[in-house]
Amino acid sequence: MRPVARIREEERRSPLKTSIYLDHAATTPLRAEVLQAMEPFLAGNYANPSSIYRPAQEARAALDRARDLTAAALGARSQEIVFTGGGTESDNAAIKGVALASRDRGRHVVTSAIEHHAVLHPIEELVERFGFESTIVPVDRCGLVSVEAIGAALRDDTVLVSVMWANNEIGTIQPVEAIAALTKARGIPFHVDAVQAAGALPIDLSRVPIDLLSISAHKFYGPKGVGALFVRGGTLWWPLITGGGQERNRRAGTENVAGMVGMARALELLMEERHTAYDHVRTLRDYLFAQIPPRIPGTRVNGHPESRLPNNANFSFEGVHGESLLVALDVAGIMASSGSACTSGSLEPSHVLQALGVSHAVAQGSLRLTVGRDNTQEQMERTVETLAGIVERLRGLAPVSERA
Amino acid sequence: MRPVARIREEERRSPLKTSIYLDHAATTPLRAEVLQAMEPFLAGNYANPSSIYRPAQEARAALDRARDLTAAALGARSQEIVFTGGGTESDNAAIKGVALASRDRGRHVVTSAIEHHAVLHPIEELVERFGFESTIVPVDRCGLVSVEAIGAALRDDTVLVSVMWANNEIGTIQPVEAIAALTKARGIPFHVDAVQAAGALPIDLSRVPIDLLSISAHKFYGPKGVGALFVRGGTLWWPLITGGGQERNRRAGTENVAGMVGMARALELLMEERHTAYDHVRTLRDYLFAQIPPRIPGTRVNGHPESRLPNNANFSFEGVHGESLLVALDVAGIMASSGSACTSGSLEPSHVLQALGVSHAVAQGSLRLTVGRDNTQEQMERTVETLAGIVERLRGLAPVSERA
Amino acid sequence: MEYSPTLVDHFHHPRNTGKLDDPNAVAEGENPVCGDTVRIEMRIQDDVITHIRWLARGCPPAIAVASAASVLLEGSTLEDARRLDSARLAAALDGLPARKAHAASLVLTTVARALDAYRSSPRS
Amino acid sequence: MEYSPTLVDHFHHPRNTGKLDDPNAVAEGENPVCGDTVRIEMRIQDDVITHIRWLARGCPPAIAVASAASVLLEGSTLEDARRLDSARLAAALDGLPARKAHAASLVLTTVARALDAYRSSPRS
Ligand SMILES: Cc1ncc(COP(=O)(O)O)c(C=O)c1O
Ligand SMILES: Cc1ncc(COP(=O)(O)O)c(C=O)c1O
Repeated sequence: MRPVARIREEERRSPLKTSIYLDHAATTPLRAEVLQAMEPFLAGNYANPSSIYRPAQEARAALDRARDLTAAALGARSQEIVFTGGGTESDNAAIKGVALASRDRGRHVVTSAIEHHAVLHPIEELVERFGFESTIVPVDRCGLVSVEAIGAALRDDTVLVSVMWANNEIGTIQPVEAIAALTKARGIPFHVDAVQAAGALPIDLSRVPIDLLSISAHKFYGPKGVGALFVRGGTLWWPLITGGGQERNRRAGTENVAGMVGMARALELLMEERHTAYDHVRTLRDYLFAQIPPRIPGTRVNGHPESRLPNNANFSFEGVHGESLLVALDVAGIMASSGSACTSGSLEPSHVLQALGVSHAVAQGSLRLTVGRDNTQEQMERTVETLAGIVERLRGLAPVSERA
Repeated sequence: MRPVARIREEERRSPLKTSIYLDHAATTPLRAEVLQAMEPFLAGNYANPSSIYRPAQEARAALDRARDLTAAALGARSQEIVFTGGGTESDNAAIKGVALASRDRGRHVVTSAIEHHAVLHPIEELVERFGFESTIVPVDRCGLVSVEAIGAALRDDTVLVSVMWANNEIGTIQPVEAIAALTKARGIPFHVDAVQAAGALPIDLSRVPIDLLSISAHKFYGPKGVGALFVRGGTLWWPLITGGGQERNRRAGTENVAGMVGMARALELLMEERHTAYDHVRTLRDYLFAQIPPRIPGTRVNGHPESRLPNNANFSFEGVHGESLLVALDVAGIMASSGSACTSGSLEPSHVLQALGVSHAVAQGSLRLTVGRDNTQEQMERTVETLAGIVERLRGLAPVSERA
Repeated sequence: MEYSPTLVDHFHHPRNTGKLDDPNAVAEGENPVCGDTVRIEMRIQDDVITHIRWLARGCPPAIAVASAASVLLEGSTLEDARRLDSARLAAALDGLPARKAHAASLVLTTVARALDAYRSSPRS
Repeated sequence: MEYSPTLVDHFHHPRNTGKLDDPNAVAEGENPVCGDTVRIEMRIQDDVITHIRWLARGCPPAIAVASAASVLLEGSTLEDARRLDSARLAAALDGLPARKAHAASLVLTTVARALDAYRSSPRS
């Protein structure tokens, strides 16, 4: 009995080390190589890169290099990269920045029903506070937005289209290339929230005429509180945060040098490993898809069968409440997330699952498992077994009239 | 000759360690204790605090504790603290947030001529883009804004007053308590940029009716890219960055847990040491004030003789260009800053020195020395000697008609 | 964890689950907003709840509240049972987040409806 | 450092500073915007600049440019001196930031004015 007790105790003390982390869409661990790249600017060179003396110029050079790396990873030019305080800031800056700067030309924006709140809420602000109108284009049952529907939503006074590259809950990949061709032909600025896509898909802005694109470092093994906004040269756009001349007057504030260097290092590693990095997570994710539905009756797969992020799986289990699944998994040492916003105070299931036309009950039973580079096949096997046991137990608790 | 060569080599390799850093108003080193507090959330617990499982709840608890500490250090309540991505973001959020939320009640804002650009530029945006008017109240030759002048600037449609607690270039401390009494009596929201004051002066918001207050962690030995905005309960205000429900819907985006924990630890250390912390820097700074003017003829002290930050000294040396001083000091291993914005691309001296009514030539010769906790008396002595030599050499180079 | 260890324990090892052979007070309730469902079965004798069993579907607090309520109600008089309120349930769970108050309401309403059903047709 | 080591070296150890005893080409120039001032004194003999001295007040590039220019001009013919331009000065300093181009302009204008002054009143 001793060894088990010791394992349990370790698990209690450091659950992230011994447990199974399957919530990489929420955030990812900071890679050791990234922390190592950051350390010289945490513990060593603290100079403000705007100063004149040598350490400051070294910090400035590190920032320049970080910008070059970030640009290279996205197929962009260095001067098109604006460092920000995260994906949400990038989305806010893009949306409010383009829309407000163009409001004399038109006050209509187009987006999809399954965008992240970091896109939907700024658009609501435009509507409620600045006299804009918005068209929220619906998605099909797999979460796909249709290029035709976007095209049909465009008006002469449309000043911005914002569609995410890939969805954070169900992983559906949108046809952003086709939408970009459309918006380019119409001369309408196109913003893409690539917060989930960066790190899971190759992005090459030299090939796709996207005008603005948001990324967030902590989604690809970089630090939290650091992101970037790509703004294609020539885009009419107002900065969100003004003050000092940092980021060439496009995002004021003393630079988080360590954070930016960390994000760039994470992107560099991604580039180096890109030919194999996605295979590992795809294999593990595909195992979940192959095992869970036959093993657990009443399972529904949410999202698109093919056009989806390689690391994303999303299920609903009939008659099982999502939060109960999560708490039971947590007790068993498995960290996952629900598509339901129930946990954050609202009783409503997430707007994403609602937009798919999934019933309330099904949406509430949803479970998102997002795989990462440190996960193993053995962990997947343990996850399937544990999950099957939990679903069975919870279903056994349900009143008879409710049982599946 | 060997030892000297070795010192030189070390100095070349790690100038921040062996040189004299006198630019603490630009940024401060991250304290070892602060980095230590951050490490568990850099290398260890990476969970997103919005998630449900145990490590996430631990991260959430760390954030809550950081918020309590930050509130305690400012004499505020925890729910009045909004964590941000730095001082500039705090200033932008405060100014645009209050003004735009009140624009149906009035479109007039009041500020001082020597605010940081993080305040002045958002106000310019309000004027140029949102139909506001601004009154920029001048300062006297010492950089003091008069309470009467602020009072005289207030109108029935004034919706915001923003005055900094202490200036970043000349260190002048403004009468914010008296201004707060005035704005409170008139029912006008009052924002204070305390980015330089926090860390150098005690701040107690339970005693002063300030409505919004900005701080930035890297100015008090915390990390870069992290700040806070105090928003007093009941203040009409719109968030700058919306999306997820983080910071109780007042600042969306996955939290920079390590950064916030670091800022709170820095404030906690400040509170612990506050009875002695300011004495050390004041003693060193007073030595500079006592030695430099008699030692170097043609020296002018910029700023206020008494009402100034304990760590700030600002001089102009007749007939000497500020940037030449800085480069020569850098070669000698002394890191300082100029009041002139010349170094950042403009030929104009800083708006702060111009607002004091200082002549162009005098403003261009200005030198800011800001002392910190790691500086020593020996360093001050070395600084005075080195500076005297440099000024003499540069003056010797000037055409005769120019010499002081 | 935002839920107390006691709440998680009730969720993980719920007490008194299942059905009774001969209940004389039964009710089923549902929260139409979040879909939580609970069924309570009791055997009441001489004004005392001698046996209680329940089944529930819902979030962890819904299950934990039903479990804690069953422990508090078993052996209690009808008068005491009527006095059970959210505060006592929350205390028995070492705390219940405010946003989950609806879980306690659902169980309490269903208990009350079961007691009403007993009163209106007492089969001792 | 945004300035090259060569530029910093010219700033830190400027060449040919001071005044001449018997200059025959002298000019002083000032940039009214930034206040930089430079004084150039040359001794010209047989269309060759045999001696040159300068004094300057201004930012590091202003001083470094004057120093580099004096090195390039000493010993050069008037024709070559007239051909000196910002590109060659920048090259001699291993680079001059664009925003500091005015430093080179001031020195070049002042040199040209000194040469003009010599032409109009040549005291060989
Ligand atoms: C008075 C003042 N306000 C605002 C700021 C902006 O702070 P940050 O650069 O951390 O965004 C600074 C420093 O840069 C400052 O000195
Ligand atoms: C699709 C998407 N957009 C935007 C964001 C916001 O990024 P952050 O939380 O880093 O600000 C997220 C993640 O939270 C996301 O998944």
